[in-house]
Amino acid sequence: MLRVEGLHKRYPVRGAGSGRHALHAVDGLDLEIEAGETVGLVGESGSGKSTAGRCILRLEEPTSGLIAVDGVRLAEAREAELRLLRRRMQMVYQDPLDSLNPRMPVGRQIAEPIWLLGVASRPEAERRVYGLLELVGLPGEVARRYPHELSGGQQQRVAIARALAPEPRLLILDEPTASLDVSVQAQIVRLLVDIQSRHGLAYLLISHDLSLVGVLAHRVAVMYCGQIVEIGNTDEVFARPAHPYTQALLSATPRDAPGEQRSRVLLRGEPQAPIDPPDTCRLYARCPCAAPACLERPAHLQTFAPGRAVRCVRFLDEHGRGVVSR
Amino acid sequence: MFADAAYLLRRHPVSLAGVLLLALIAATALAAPVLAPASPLATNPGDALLPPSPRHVLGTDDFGEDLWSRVLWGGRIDLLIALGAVAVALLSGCALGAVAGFCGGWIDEGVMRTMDVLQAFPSFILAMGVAAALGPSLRNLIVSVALINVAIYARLMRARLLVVKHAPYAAAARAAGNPPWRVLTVHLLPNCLTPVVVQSSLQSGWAILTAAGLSFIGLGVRVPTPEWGVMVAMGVPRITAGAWWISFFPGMCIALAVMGFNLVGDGLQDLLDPQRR
Amino acid sequence: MTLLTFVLTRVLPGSPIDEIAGPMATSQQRQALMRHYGLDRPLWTQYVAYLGGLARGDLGTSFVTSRPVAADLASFFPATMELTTWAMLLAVVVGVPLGVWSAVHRGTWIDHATRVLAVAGLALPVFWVSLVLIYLCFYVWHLVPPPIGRLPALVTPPPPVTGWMVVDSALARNWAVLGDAARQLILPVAVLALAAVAPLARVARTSMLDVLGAEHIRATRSLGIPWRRVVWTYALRNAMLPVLTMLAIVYGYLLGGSVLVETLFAWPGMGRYAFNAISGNDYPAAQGFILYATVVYLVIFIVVDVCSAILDPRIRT
Amino acid sequence: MRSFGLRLALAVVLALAGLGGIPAGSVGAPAGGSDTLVIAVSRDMQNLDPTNASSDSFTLETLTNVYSWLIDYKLVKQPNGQMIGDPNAFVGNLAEAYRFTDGGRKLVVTLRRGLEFSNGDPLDAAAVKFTYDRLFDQNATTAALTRMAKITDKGSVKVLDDHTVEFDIADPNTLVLGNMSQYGHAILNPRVVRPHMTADDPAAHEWLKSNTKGTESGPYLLESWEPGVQFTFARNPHYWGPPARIARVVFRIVPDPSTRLALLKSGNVDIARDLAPLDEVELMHDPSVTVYRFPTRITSFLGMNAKVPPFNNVKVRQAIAWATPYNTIIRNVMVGFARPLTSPVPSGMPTHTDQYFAYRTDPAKAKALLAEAGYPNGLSVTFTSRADLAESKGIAVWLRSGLAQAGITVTINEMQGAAFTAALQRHDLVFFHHPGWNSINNDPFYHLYWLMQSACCDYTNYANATVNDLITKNMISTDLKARAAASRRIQQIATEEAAWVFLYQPDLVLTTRKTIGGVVFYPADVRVRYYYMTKE
Amino acid sequence: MLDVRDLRVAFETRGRTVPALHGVSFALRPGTVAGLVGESGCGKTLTALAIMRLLPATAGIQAGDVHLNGRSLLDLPEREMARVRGAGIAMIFQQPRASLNPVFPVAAQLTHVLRLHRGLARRAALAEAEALLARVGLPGPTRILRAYPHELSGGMCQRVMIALALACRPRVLVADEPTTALDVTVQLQIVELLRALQQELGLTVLLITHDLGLVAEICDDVHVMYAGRIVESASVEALFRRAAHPYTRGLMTARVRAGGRALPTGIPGRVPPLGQTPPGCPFHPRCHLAGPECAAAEPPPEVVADGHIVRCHRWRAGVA
Repeated sequence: MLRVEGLHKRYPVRGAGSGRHALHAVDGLDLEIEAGETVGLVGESGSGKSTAGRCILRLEEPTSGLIAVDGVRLAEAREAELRLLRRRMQMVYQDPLDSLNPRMPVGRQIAEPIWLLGVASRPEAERRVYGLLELVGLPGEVARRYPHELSGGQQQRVAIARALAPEPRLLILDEPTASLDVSVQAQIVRLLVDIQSRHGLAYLLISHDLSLVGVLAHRVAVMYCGQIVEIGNTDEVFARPAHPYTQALLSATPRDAPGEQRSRVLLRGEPQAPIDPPDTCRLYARCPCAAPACLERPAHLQTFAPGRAVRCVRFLDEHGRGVVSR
Repeated sequence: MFADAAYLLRRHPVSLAGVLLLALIAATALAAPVLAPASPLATNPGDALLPPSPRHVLGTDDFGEDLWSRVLWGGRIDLLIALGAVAVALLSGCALGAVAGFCGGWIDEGVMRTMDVLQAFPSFILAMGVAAALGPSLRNLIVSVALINVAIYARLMRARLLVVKHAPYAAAARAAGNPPWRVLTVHLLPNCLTPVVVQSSLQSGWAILTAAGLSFIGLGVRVPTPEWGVMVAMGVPRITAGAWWISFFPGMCIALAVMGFNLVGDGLQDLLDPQRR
Repeated sequence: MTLLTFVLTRVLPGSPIDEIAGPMATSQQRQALMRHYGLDRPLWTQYVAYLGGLARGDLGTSFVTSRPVAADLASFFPATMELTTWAMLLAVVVGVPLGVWSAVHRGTWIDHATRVLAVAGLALPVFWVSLVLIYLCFYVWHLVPPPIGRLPALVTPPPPVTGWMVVDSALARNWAVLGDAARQLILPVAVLALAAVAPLARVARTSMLDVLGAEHIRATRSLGIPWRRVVWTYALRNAMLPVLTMLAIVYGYLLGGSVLVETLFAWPGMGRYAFNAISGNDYPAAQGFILYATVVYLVIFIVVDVCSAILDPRIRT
Repeated sequence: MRSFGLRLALAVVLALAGLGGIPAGSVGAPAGGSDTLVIAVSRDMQNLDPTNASSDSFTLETLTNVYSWLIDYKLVKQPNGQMIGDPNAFVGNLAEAYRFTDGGRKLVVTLRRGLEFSNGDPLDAAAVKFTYDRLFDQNATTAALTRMAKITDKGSVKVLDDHTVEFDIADPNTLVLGNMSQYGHAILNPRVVRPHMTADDPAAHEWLKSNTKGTESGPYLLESWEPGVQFTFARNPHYWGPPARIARVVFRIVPDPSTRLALLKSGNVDIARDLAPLDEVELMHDPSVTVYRFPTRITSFLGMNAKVPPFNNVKVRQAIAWATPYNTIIRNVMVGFARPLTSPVPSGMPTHTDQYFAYRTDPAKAKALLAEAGYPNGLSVTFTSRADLAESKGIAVWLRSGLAQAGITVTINEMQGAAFTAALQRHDLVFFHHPGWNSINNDPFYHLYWLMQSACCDYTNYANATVNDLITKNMISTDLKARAAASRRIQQIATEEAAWVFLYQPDLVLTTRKTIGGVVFYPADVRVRYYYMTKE
Repeated sequence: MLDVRDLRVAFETRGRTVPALHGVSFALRPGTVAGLVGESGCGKTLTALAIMRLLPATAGIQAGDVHLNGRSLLDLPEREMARVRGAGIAMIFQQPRASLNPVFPVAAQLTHVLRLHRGLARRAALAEAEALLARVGLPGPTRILRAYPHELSGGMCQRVMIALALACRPRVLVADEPTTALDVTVQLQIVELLRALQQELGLTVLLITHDLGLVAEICDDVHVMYAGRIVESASVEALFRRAAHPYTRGLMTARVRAGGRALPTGIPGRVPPLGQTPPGCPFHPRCHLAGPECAAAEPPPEVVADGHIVRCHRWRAGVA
């Protein structure tokens, strides 16, 4: 139902020396999401995953790329098309307090997308608010409150209610639990699963938390420096990560219990912003298994098993087969 | 709101004093027709330059006008100047700043460069030039004082807008289908006003001082308008001759009003910025 | 900038010619004068001519003083700069520690008292304070020399090098004149500084409060660095950044306020020159002054920027 | 890391040392020795070209003290012992003698022997000729005034020998000596001035605007001029007469009147100029200060534009003249330093009479006149005053409350100096205060011509056919009897028609320390001569 | 080593006294790592700041005592306390970049501490600073010394902060969420570094975190905080094997487990905001075991096993 092809987002940056430089925040993203499916987009901060989410919802204009919803291609977003897009897709943001207007009662904020996107009239929209609040497990009187009067969990529920208001088919969840307390995170996770099962929504889950993605996502795409480095069925990726970066991420997830032993893949240093990046492997400098071959060829995302693709020259060399994914 | 007031009372006795001071000045100004024993313009050749006495509580000036009555009526004009100048500056400055910050691009460039030019002049000198070009009158005085502050508000508004523009709720508002103008007016502007409010309280004080300064050099309102700055200016040549009361009392009024505004501004800053509580 | 200046001065009511020509001049004589000063030409040609002059460093000739504006400014500006700079320094020396002190003792009576003091300084009209202080300090108490400008009447000024009386007399090793010049400065500097202390103290206080609440101050304290050290070494340098910006703004305020102070202290500075130029419709003088003031103001901002960069490495990169 | 704190501490120490550490030793010290006069003046001089100078009073005072001309006013002792320059009696100055010949058609001037300019160059007939040639070539205000006295062009000035110059007068008249006894006729040094004459500036105007060096012929020379700070006179060693008693005169520019007052009271200056009248009254009680007051012939009036309604209506003008609070203005604004003006010709000028002046402050009469004029319910007018003149402000306020008694509502409009002057010269002002007109020639027709007939200075557009006719007929005439009759007739008409509201003739007030003597008053030009002054 | 007894801290806001810590007691065993775990707002950072006596101006210690090697810290004059800080107890913070002074280069900050605490001369301090930076695994220490904090990445800043803390040779290190603000891959590096340093230097560490995974990773003992109280203290093994407090168990089930498909359970309701702590056991409104006694009285500490203490009326019901 959502198809993203060749999504690029570049920001001009003023670098040292002369000439123009560009930050390739999102560098050729291809992604498909089926109805009712959850796709996890994982990566560290600066990997471009949030930018990708914002570009898909056209909160930012992508530099290039194609977005198609239900077969409707939205190359050039006009006002009417944008409305259509946003009726189908909505977003839940990381920090619920920041994503709610501090000076507007939450009821009005939930009603806004309904009548502004032309789903129903304004009075009707205001009636629907109570149903939505109930759906996310909040009492109706919350509608009159202001965001700062609510707890973090309640705020995120409001944000979810607002996202659900225009009855979208896809929710982009941008780190929906990252700023919440542990005990509340679980409530939100359960709520999201519950809503998906009841309404058949598709989720694009953007998160740095592999555990969360592991629980929620059917498929997972791992991003590094603006590119997807690995994509595949969640269970398979978690069981047999192909890309060293995925391996490192997985080994960085905390232990469940003391004494649990686990192989550790430690990356050196820290991620660099992808300014004028090379087309070879971007993890090279940090990769524990980097080899000279990694710099010889451009790294492409290649399918090596059904539903699995990876962007690692070494891995593909070792596992021989595979075709260029596009 | 009550909790805030109670807080102010306990933690900021100084700010509270400012509020009370302003309230007092505003109340006496409003009640001037009732309180003033004489018309502020009632001249009396025989009563010129009388020192304070029971008959003329604050004495009289060169024209035998009762200073107490003039000081009372002067409150009206000075508050009008302060509020008028701030209102004009605030409305135009905020509008410019909001448009510049929201639209960005060449509009932003154009507006902000103009503001740069305005701010490149020392403010009093600019006010002087504008007041001289427009000629002395209450309206022109307000315009001149306002003009030098437009840039402050425009900058403040733009800076604040650039912050909230990138807040997630701005994105959320757009995702909710708000057209740009609605994002700006309904979602962003209400969240930009705090620093502007604080600034306007501080600027009100400056406005009175600037206006008084302009009046002092003859570019302000005309005699015999009972404006504090003009009254001080009129009394200044009399100080060395011993008639200190003519400029002393209006001068005190200016000082008190400006202090009131500044203290309130300080208090607002503390009150509206939860971090500083 | 130049255009705005030009337009601003030309919309001033009245014409300089009447003042120059005197009351008995005939209309022919007026015409001749208009021609002489190029005022008969269309405004845009006047503007082009003005720009052309600017390019050659020629600011025109003042209608009133009948000297080149550039020469006038060269003699009037240093007086103002000297006055305002000393006032600025005094204000910094008093205001910043006051603000810091107030921040460190936040919420106590010390804080309240310094705030009231600072606010009161700002609230008093400069011209009013000037006059009261002249009356008291000079006339009644004889604490300061008469307010007749930069030097007593019969003192020969030192050879001008910088235009700063204090500096020039020091360069000329003329200590008597140095003393005279310094004494003349005391009162006007104090009056101007009084108004500048408040905003500086206020900014110093708020920025100090911000800095003291910052994580790195807590971290510094957690390393066992004594409190005083933390405040005056670690925190102050951070807190100085907003103070620096305010410094530039206050400087502008002082340049403006100097109009009033210069009049009362007979200070031969640009504030008075500007006032005379503006009220006398002396276009070249007013234009030249505004241009010069703007340049000075910009220079101050540049200096502040440089200082900020020295203080804050984040601005450098 | 420590360095910042250190630097700050250093700055504190330096600043404290710089400001507080120096003892205020010379505070309150008296002004210079008995050889030097220190004067606090309100503003700077402007353009010093004698033939085309700025009309600013300090500029003209300087010209009067550093230049000399051929003929000047005669010094006489008044009954009270005060020396004045008689405005109606003339003596040779640079001229040893002068005489009218040919029935008043020629003026022959004989120069003193051995005259020198301040640089030692000889001042002879050639210099006189040079001066008058330049004057006519330049064709500025002075030339116009000279032609007014019927000395019409360069050809009218002839050098007879090294010491004798002859002026042709086209029509004999009484204006010649008065018009010539002033700064515009300052004799210039051709050797100094000529090198500055260029094709662009044939009159060397640019140089003479700010320079006098070498061409001074008066008792003082302009020793230094620090713009905006001070200017200094020094005794001219080459002056023909006895040297000035005081060697140096320092003019210190102190813009604020109360500061000037404080300086005088504390003895830091010898003379303070332009004080507020109220301060002058107070100074009269100060034993260390002398307040000189001299009656002048300066005419200060309220102008009402006779071409603009409602002031084109004689009755309205008369109503305002009846409503004006004369005494209040003289008592409260001028604090008594003025005399009532009772005629367009000021008292002290020949033929002046107050017999036609009937106006008092009588609101009832004013109301009646207004009703006759068609304004039974009162009238609203706008009054323009000068923002930079204290007395103008005061008059506005008193006038406002005074006229209110007669049902006339006054809106006050203040204008800055330049704007006011411009509007005045354009005759745009409708109802205004003229701060004062001084006719340098003590001649009623000279005076009336400028204020009631000339294109430039008839600010009220007053035009009465009889008045104009009488001025034209008697201006150039030596028939004193006819002139006196005509002048009285004009005074009658203009007073009765309320051409202006006649306000007052201000006094010239000079406040000096008691130590200063030798103050001589020149009613004609109201300019102070420092030549005679002494200091104990 | 470090002994905290019945520490009570309250905020003074808007004229009201709002208690934030209701008697926190725990002790650190020398050479071990103790975790202080809890959700945001439970008072764990406040506890650390109270120990350091670096509470914000609006908060004050009402009662209790902190002993370092038997010496009471709360009674020390500020001068003495300044000496204890750094040399006795050092602290590292959650926001590595914000905890370094932005306007001084790393060298200045490090050498200043070294000269102050260890009395080193300028040159020696510089050499020692370089050695310290190398010790915390920063590549190119000379370059780092010249750098300003903003020129370093978050991980590098945290290493510098650790170096600063170590510069004083403290006995106790308080680490307040040292990895939370860092990228996942960098978190791992810092955890490894801390573990290595602790073992090598025999440091006693108080690790403040909300992340039970991190606790499992490096802690020996755990103290679980809720609403300004320690509700459970145990060794790590005991806690993960047999948590006694229903809140601790809730926290365990609320975790999203890596690799697992099971949905986390979580705890209903929310952490009570400051000043709105319910009477009795502060957790009882959210507790599935709560009974009438829970609302009535605050449960006293009970010993579950040796070194395992819990404050719950009904812990036996849960464990059973």
